[in-house]
Amino acid sequence: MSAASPTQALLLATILFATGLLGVLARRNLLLMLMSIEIMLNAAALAFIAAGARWHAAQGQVMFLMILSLAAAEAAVGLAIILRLHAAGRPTLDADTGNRLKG
Amino acid sequence: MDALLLPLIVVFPLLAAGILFVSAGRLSARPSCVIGAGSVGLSALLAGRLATGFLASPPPTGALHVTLWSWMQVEGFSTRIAFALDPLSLVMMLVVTGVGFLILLYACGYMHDDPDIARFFGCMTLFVAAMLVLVFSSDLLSLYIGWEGVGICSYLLIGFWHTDTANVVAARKAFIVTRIGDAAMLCGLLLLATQAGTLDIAALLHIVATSPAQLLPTTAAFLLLGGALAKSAQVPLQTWLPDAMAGPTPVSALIHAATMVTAGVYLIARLHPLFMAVPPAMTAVALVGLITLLLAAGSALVQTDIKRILAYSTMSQIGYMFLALGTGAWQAAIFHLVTHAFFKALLFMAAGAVILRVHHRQDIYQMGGLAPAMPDVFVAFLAGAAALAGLPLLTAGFYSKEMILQGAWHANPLLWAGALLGAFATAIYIFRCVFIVFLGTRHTEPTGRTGATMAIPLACLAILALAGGWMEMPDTIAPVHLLSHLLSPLFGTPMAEGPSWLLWAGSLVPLAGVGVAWLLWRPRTQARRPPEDAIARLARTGWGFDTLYDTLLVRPFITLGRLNQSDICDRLSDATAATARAGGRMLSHMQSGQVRRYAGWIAAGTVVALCLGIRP
Amino acid sequence: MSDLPFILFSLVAACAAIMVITRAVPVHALLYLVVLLLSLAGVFQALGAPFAAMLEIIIYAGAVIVLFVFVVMMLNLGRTDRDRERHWMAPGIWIGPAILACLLLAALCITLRALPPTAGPDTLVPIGPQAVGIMLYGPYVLSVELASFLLLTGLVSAFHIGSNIRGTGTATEEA
Amino acid sequence: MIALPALILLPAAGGLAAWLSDRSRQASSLSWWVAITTILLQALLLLVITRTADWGHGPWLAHFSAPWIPALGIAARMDMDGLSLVMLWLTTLLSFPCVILSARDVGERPGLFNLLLLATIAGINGVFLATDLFLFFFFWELMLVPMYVLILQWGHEDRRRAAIKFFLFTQGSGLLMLVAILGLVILHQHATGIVTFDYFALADTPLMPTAAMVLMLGFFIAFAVKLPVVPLHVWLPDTHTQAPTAGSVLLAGILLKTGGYGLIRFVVLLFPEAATRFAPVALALGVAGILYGAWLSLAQDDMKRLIAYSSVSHLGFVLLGIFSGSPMGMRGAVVQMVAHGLSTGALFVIAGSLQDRLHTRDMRRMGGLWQALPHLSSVGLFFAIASLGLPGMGNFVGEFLTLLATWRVSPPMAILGTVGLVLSAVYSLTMVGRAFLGPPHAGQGTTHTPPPADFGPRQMTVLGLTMALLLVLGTYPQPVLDLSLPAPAHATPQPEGPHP
Repeated sequence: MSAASPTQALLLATILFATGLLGVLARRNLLLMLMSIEIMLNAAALAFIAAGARWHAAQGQVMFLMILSLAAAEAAVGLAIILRLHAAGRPTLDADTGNRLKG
Repeated sequence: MDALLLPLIVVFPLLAAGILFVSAGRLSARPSCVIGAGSVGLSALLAGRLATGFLASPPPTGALHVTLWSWMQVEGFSTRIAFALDPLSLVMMLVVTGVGFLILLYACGYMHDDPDIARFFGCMTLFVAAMLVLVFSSDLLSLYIGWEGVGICSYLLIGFWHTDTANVVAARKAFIVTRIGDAAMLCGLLLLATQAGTLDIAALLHIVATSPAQLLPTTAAFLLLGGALAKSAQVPLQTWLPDAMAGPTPVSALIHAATMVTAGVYLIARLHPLFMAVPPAMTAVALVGLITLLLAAGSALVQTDIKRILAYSTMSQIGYMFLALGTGAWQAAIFHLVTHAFFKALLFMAAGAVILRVHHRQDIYQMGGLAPAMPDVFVAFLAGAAALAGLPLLTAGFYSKEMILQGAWHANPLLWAGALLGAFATAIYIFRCVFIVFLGTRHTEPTGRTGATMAIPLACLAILALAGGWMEMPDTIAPVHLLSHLLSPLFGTPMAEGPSWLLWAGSLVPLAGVGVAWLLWRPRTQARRPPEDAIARLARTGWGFDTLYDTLLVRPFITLGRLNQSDICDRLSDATAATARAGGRMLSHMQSGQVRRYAGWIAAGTVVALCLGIRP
Repeated sequence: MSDLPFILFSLVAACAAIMVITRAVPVHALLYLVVLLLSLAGVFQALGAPFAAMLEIIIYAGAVIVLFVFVVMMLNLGRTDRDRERHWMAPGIWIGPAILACLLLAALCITLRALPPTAGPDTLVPIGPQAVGIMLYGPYVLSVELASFLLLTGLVSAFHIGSNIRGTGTATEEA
Repeated sequence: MIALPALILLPAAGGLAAWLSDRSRQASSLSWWVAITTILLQALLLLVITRTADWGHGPWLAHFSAPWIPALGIAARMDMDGLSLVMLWLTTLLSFPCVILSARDVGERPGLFNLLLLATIAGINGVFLATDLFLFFFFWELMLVPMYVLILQWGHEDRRRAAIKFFLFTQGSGLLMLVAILGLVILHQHATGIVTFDYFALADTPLMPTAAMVLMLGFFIAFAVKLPVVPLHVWLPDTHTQAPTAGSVLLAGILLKTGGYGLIRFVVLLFPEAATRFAPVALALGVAGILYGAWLSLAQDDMKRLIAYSSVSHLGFVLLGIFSGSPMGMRGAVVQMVAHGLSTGALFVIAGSLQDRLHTRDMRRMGGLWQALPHLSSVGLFFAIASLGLPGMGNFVGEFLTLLATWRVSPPMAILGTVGLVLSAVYSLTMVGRAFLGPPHAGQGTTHTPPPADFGPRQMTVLGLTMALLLVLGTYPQPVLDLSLPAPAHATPQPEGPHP
């Protein structure tokens, strides 16, 4: 049987998602956390694509597009916030100090 | 007419009490005296009128019944406020009103300078009213009103001089100890009411006569005995009486010598068929009486406070009455009750007169040689002491004690021997008191004089203490049986008399006792104080009952209560609140604002949700 | 269709993902992220989604990563940052997250295993841009609009947050 | 009879009037006069009700019914039987000391105080009358909220805590009762298809034994908190201690009695079988309450706390009587409630007056007050003696009848109950001894420049009348005994009797 089965793609998506989660939880650098989130989003996107392939449906890729736009918006806003924090005197980008809402 | 008089006897003192309480100290000494003593005097007159009428033409049923009103009437139980006058209550009525009046008259002189005299007479008249209710009631529950009523009056009067903490504590102790007995008695009443559906004495006694098993008589008798023991200061609930001497002396004379403490005797005599149906209870009564009379006589031998001597002597004499009750010599018990009321009230009042004139000192070793200074009081006290010791022929105490000894001899010679030993001790301790107080060297100079209001009652009672016994004599001396005859409808004919040497023994032993007392404490040999030894100390403190109860019951109870002062249940509810608060704080710690931690929680939640989701 | 490219791309993607989250220097991580995205594009291609693969390369590996690169450049990171990052990545820190991630992985794997066996066709038929386009502008036109709104809000908020960055924090609060 | 709702509306309206009259700020005592007038009018109204009641036509004496929410089967239905009448009289009588003695001395915002006091009284009247469960619940809550505010606003030093505790306990238990009410209504609907909150209809609901037990427990716990029964009593000492005097009197005198009333009306009569099965537990709880309350009362230094724990002890007798399963016990419980209301209410008046005069409730700092305050002290002594159950006072009648009824069921329980009587003597006399008798406390008399004022004619009159009532209740309790047996739930009253 074909190795490129949707099931295996889902397995890859799972692994990627768990890795991304690991990154989000373990890294204190906001930039790295953002990247880890990108990984997780990609994992989700992969799951959609795989599902689309499994059912021969175009909806999977439609959802991929949605995720893509979401990731783009999220990256834009997140990076803007990072810049802002950096400019406001938090050069370390430590996520654990994020609870100090004041700059 | 008589049916109206009977409640009136109670109403007069009650009314007086009401007036005195409501006036609340606005009355001065003289009107208080007039209202207080006058009301009881009026009652005494009415009682005399009633008694002559009763004796002249006894009611056909043997008792005069007056039902006042229905007190409680519910399903399966009803009780009435009802009075009955039969020979027993007649005797008691005469004692209470007669002796009561004399003591109140005496109190007019004794308490003359006290600012709270209105309160004093209010409590005293209330006491007389309650005692009369106790005596008259033909229903055990209305008797219980009087029973507790005299208790609370005793509380109020022992603590009359309430600025001294010791008096307050003594009053409280007296009430609580008797209350323990009252609780037992209430249990007995509950039992009887459950079994019989009524507490009417006549109805109860009828059931006892027909089908005693219905009443569970053993349990009932012992429970009622508990009440009687506490009220009459018998072992093991006797500890309150010596402390009760904290009250003014007229109070001691009226309540703690003549009337209230004999209520237990009255109760048992009143319910004697019930007790006769239960031989173990009779034995218990006799034994309690014997033990008490010996223990109390022993304590009285070593006391130094004149009122405490008399208090222990009261316990001892009531022990005699219990012994008589326990041996079935009912007439003897009542006879001794009457004569004891005479001579003990006399002794207390004479002692009060002495105390008043030696600046409220009560230690007999601080008195001494008072006979020349107050010959009248000395004579009165001597009369009382002779009657108490039971000096033969001349005194009332002799005849009544003789009757008790006869009864004890019939029941068990051992009881008789014990009682005789008690009589010997009685003569010793009271004449020790007489010799130390009135003879020998004088230690305190008496002042003032004994007024007429105090002297007249003393004289009356002295006559009664000597001559009061002539209403009942042994056949050997003279066949006079006025009291037995009067009481015979209730108690039946008294037992036949024993051999005449009993009489000789009973006459000689007190004389021997007086002789011993003379040898030990005659003026020449009087020591300043007797040497102390362990037994004397133990006897003086009432044989350690107080200490025992204190360590076994009072202290643990108080300590545990103190430990739990803030209520363990409350602490538990507070703990619940604290747990909730701590939980909230813990959860609020989760809201740390740290993004990674949130993400962690989200992930953990996802894991949990997935685990739950994949479970089939 | 051969399954070799799929396996290769998958392995590369997994390794690249692990490299991304373990780098101390953000730029290195970014480079690995590019690798990850490109290999994912390959995976998409292998799964028969050429359109998605192209978008992945153009938008993700292109636009988004460029955004990241710009930010990293503006942050002006240096040796101290790298050292601090190393310090933050002490082994002990990884334990808890690793356990959690493993738990999630296990749970997801079990879920996958619990799925009913695939009943579909064995062969993958590529779905071209045309089909996607028809779908997008057919039944999913509303979500396209939503996505555009999302991008617009992202744009506006990024602009707002990023504007006036020269001034201090208080200045923006007033704005 | 339209007078029944008037009995509830009158205090409410009077309270509003008192509040409004205070707002003008013309005369500070105006609102007090309004409140007194209201109370007097209430007493008159109750007298009229008593006179015109439907005597001799069955156990129910008066009725009132008006539709309220017909869709849910809720009606403003009130019925009065002898038990309600007794409790209403108790409420009316005790409002006099509350208003005349305590409300007079309220410093700030007397109008609001009177409003809340009268609102509570209105709620209590409603509780004693309502025979629609929804309406009952409504009044049940109505009497709590004003009381909560009273404690919170005019209480003593630790009032916030006490008020919140009071509210949590009573509200939580009220919620339990609401659940039980709804459960009963739903079961009734399942059985008959009719949605109704009517007491008499619900009393006929056929219930499984388990369901009946669960529902009964719901009601029982709600009322047990109020009564209070021992493990649930913890709100009471704090609340009584911290409440203003009028609040304490109202709480101890009447509010607790709603618990006893509820136990009779909504536990024993609504679920007779379940209550019979539950009786041994309830009796044990009652005895535990008697002994535990007395024991803790003995250990207290705070006078109000002592009285509060003595309430716990006394109300144990009420529980004992209610669950003894005989009419005698029920009657005894009612007499005990009335007598306890009068005696403990008066004791709280006295404790409150002492606090006003000495600024302390701690008995370690009192002593020898008799010399300075002879009237107050003698009144205190009287009520302490009444509370220890002296025969001839109302308390004894109640205690004796409940114990007699208990003895028939279980002699050991009754014996333990009499032990409680001994303990009651201990704590009552200890209180008297520590506060009123003995040598004067070192800190008093000498340092206080003006000696504290003794009770004047106003207080003596009111308390004297209370004493007289207690004595009458103790020596001639038959009227109360005759009235106090509750009408059975199955004897549905006529909608409107021949005598309106």
